[in-house]
Amino acid sequence: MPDTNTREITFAEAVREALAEEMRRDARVFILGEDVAEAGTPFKVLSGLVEEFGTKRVVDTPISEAGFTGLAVGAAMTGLRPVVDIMFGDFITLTMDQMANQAAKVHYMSGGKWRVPMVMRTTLGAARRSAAQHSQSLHAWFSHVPGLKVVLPSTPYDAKGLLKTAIRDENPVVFFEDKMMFKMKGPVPAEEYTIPLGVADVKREGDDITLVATSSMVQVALGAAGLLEEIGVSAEVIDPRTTWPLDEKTLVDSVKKTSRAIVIDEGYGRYGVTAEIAAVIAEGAFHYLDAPVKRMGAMHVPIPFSPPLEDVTLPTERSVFDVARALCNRS
Amino acid sequence: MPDTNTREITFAEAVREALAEEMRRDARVFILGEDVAEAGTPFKVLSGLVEEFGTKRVVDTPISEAGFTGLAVGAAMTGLRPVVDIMFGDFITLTMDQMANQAAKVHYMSGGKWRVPMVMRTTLGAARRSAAQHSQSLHAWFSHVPGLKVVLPSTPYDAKGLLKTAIRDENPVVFFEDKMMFKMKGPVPAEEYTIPLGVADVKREGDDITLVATSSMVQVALGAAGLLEEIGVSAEVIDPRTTWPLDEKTLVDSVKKTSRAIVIDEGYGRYGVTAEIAAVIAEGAFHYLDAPVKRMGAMHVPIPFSPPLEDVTLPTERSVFDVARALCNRS
Amino acid sequence: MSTVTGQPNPKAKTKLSPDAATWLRMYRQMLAIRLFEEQVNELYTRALMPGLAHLYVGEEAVAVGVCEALQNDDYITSTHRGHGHCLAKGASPNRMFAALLGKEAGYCKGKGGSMHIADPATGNLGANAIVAGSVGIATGAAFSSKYRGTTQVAVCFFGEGALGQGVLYEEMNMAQLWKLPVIYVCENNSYTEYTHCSETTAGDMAARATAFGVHAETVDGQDVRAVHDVTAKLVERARRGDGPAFLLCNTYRHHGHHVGDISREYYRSKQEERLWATERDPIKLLSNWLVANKHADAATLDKVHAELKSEMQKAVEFAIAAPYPSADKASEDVYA
Amino acid sequence: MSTVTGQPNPKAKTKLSPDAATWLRMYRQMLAIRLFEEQVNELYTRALMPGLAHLYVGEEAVAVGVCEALQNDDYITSTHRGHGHCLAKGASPNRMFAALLGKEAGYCKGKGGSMHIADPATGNLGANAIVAGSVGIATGAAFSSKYRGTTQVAVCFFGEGALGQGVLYEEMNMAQLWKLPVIYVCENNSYTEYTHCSETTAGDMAARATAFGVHAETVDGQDVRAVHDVTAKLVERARRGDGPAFLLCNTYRHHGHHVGDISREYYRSKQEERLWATERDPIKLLSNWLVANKHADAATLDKVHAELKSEMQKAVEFAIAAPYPSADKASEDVYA
Ligand SMILES: Cc1ncc(C[n+]2csc(CCOP(=O)(O)OP(=O)(O)O)c2C)c(N)n1
Ligand SMILES: Cc1ncc(C[n+]2csc(CCOP(=O)(O)OP(=O)(O)O)c2C)c(N)n1
Ligand SMILES: [Mg+2]
Ligand SMILES: [Mg+2]
Repeated sequence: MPDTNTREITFAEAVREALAEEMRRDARVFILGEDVAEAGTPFKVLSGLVEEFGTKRVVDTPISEAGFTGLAVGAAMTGLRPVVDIMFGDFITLTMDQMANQAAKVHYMSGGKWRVPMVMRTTLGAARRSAAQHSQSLHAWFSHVPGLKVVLPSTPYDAKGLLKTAIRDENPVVFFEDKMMFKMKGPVPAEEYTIPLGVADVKREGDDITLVATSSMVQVALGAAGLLEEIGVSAEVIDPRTTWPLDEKTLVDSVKKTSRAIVIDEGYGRYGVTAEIAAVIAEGAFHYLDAPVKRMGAMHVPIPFSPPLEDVTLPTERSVFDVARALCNRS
Repeated sequence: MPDTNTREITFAEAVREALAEEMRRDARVFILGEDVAEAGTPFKVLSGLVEEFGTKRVVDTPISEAGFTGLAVGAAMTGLRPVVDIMFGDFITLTMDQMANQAAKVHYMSGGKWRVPMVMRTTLGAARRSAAQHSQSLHAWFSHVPGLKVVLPSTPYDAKGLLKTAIRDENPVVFFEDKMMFKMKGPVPAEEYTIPLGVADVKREGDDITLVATSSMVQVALGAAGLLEEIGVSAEVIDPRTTWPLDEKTLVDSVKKTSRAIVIDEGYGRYGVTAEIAAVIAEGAFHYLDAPVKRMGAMHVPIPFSPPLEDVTLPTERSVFDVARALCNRS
Repeated sequence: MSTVTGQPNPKAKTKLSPDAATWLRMYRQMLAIRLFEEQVNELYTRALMPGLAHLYVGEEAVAVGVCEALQNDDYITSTHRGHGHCLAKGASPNRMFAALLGKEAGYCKGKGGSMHIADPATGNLGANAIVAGSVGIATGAAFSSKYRGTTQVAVCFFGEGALGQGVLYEEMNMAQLWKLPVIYVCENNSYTEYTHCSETTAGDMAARATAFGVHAETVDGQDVRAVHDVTAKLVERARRGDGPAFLLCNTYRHHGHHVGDISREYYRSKQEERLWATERDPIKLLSNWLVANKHADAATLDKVHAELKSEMQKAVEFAIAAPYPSADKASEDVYA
Repeated sequence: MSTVTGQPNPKAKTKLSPDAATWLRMYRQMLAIRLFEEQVNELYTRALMPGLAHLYVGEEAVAVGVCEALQNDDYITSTHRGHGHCLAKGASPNRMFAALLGKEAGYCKGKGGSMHIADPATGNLGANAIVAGSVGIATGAAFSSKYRGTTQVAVCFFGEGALGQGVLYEEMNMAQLWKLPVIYVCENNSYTEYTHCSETTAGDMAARATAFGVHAETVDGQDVRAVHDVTAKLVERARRGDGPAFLLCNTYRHHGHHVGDISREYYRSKQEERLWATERDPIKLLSNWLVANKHADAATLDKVHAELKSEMQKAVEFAIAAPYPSADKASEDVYA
């Protein structure tokens, strides 16, 4: 990261900057979604864009997630670069046919002739007291579908650099933003940069245990790493940044060094992203592991509304710390 | 399995018998789907049911997968037991909101007050030269959703016993049938029986390696086990039968005995069912494993139409045999 | 159904011409919803409520006019803006507030919150936080009622934003094909979250039902008497086996999309808001009519107001004092 | 667009009154589709074709009447019953057959098969095996055309079964809101797979478009001249910026739902089939008209038939002789 002209901006601002820069650079890029224009989305992530780019390029839609996602597929095939906004990640349920049966397959089914360069931006994450239909982290579904790429930024810096790359990608890319992170600040260079998809980032180096964490869980893992340091355990925190393509080598190499791993992701634990990553590590670092790879995800329940219930469904710094400590045989 | 009065019937007949018996037993059970009545579905699985139960209980729908699945949720909540037919598993894309946001969550969100006792029957499996939108095995998506149960029968016997249990279950259950298996014959008792959900079945006992296989892959695994026997490797073949609930103990215990495992499932390999099962085994049998758990699934590509292409996307007896042989250090 | 204060509804069967007592009961019910929602806003402002809530203030005549035409065992489904529907169908304010605060005593044991009130005892199949998410459920309940041979009717409430969801058309098609006793009540308050319906809705709203052969009516959603009359007819029709109907109610939400939506001038004018709050307020319109027609005098109405106010106050206190569920409850109720 | 035999279409711009040569070209094109499909049936019967195919026989006037009103760079999307649309938009029979046999020389390099013919060179965005699966794609292409400031029109073909899919209504709503140049061509052949449309479709088909403000027309889908005339008007309208249209074409498939659907009497009568094959066959209707109006004599038409027959024969031979892709191609083209 160049450290000249680096400012502290929020995650939301980083996303907005990425969009604005790409829209200035490429007239084909446009935004499509519910309440994206004057309202700038309920999270205000897009505030100001319609003022600069007009309603031709920042398009308010009806509440038709399947419909406008499908429309974006066709627009992408015929020369545009849509960025679709799905307000809550829970609503991707409505877009699965357009994404999995259309967007993901058009290129292959046409023998490589048609392309679908589109981005779907959506959210993940619980802890907002929004209950079961507004709190899910469903990125495992898209990660399972060949033809899609899936991005999970965890810092303002990553969000900006990865989103710009996603917009320039020739394929359908799904970009998940943690709702709780929009106001988080971090350093972002003023000069332009991009981050390639498929390259994991070592968020913290360490020797004793690898914490593989995605999106919202990266801060949790870093917090746990801080607690572990206090008991003399040096944790490495790695953020894959994209679940597909997946940077297996960086993950496996880290575990070969540390011999222990926990995979932490906010999706449901069962049949989720942690399973794939744990399986990759367990296979790739088989001869180096001193303990089984542990997985931590959302409790396998619909997310409850009540604060004391919701709070126990998610991995926390403390719970990660506890699992790590046990794994390292410290008491 | 009681062996008196056991007949050889096809998988399709077993499904039909289960439905007919449950419909006779319980007037609340009805069938809803496209071309289910006079046509008995394109696969003819339901032939004859409308003649016995009439169009009130075997209901042809418009081509509205989301619509009739949603309707089934409401019918289930208010005293009926719908069995929804989704012709090809590829079309579950259209039902994800109804299944994941409604059916799966109603019970929990209502604090346990409403129930959704419904079954969705659908298909999985490639190799029919039907191309990318009619060949997928997407059961990993449903397995990821708390509140749903997921069943993957691999024999006529299992199909009948599990479907009867699914219909009697108080929860939404998704039942995946392999399209290529409908004509496969197997022994099925004439007397009534049911099979509990969440109990794996050892399809073949062995000592040297565990092949965990689901649905269409069970026959493949059994075939591979036969080939392995020829080179002196004794393979145990275990069919979990349900991905949720998952009978972890049976799987882990087997691998504790054999020390080696391959997990084989026809879904896409990445972020699929094999990942969860492999992770469960790698953790549960950590101290017993002599080699990494291997995973075999569909190649991570949309299923191609052309026979020579489609054929290489799926695990085969031979490819399972090869992986197993290498894992057991035989040459 | 019961009124908000718990008296059983004396009607054995829908009456087409309600008497003064009925209008007064509707007045009480509308006012109860209004005062309930004012308390919700308070709870939010005082940071006592987790999350957000979508207030029904201004739209009370729809829920009350419709639900008064239903029996207790008729079904409703509701939306993110659902408190009014639930109360009108007979929910208790105590347990509603407790639900909103995530307390164990609440409907749904704290698991659902503001957007997921459900209650089998009053035929409430549940509020739904997915726009149009309950259209299938309501249609399925009507299917079930017909299949089981009861005369239960299902009412599906949704905002005009739900007209954007394709599943609505899939359901209306099946409802009409199979003549299901379901009434789709579209609450057209002109806005989705922050976008006017003219930007999201082409053609004619009611025609979207008639295109599927579904009988449609349009009514002034601020006039509880009109809403009730037309609903009573549609309910009779549905019970008779004549099939589904679509009822378009033109209405308005006084508050923002949710309690936190305070600065609204970028999407609608203060003047417009003022107009609806003064000239078109459903409670004022009814109280004026009650007084003008000598069905009630000002003192009676004031007394109702005072009673309800204290009832709501007590309900809030009940909810605040109620305990949270213990954390181990999180993993219960996933499977039946 | 090109005709099936590869001659470039001489029209610089849609003409509203085609001359005899044009009608003759349409005749040739319809017959080409008919003969193509007969070969497909042969290939299936002789077990030379992997999988199944859905024949367009009987519906040729729709694809040809519509596509003749389009330019090469206008877009179409197609369905599982898509061979006719693709040929009418200019696809080569050689590469079509090769695609159906899974050969490398086929459209899509053998990856798509019968249900996924796509071809950027002729504006074919692709056939789609999901019912209504391409409605979004076509609407998006129209959005793109308007955004980019071209006059390209997108035509979305689908069967009346697609009226059951909610996404169609979502797209029509946006198309009308944004006045997109898209024409939804509904091929009503009265059946989905094995179910009559009266069992699946409530209300009025065309009203399902007008409810969204979308201009709708209904036409005899067996009369290629009528289909062409009305399409030409709708295309002009769309190019002018007047927005989307819905064209309901009443037609019939002579064969089963797919090549393997042989015993059909449980869902439709032989008598009905016979009627459509004899009295309502689009090719016969046109040839009768051509001869009656002295635009062509029987000998000319016979010659066309003979030419096409040999062309199709050669195309099939080409496809049979063409090599399969090598197995390593399976993992190519997943990502661009
Ligand atoms: C499928 C879906 N898309 C988007 C949302 C986010 N959302 C919640 S309420 C709302 C607006 C609803 O408008 P309307 O249906 O008119 O109801 P109103 O709020 O006006 O009562 C939106 C877009 C959602 N909850 N579900
Ligand atoms: C979403 C979806 N549901 C079901 C199917 C299975 N299916 C294939 S074709 C068909 C019938 C289509 O009928 P129609 O749209 O009228 O087209 P036609 O075959 O008559 O040309 C069905 C149900 C499918 N391909 N996609
Ligand atoms: Mg509204
Ligand atoms: Mg049809």
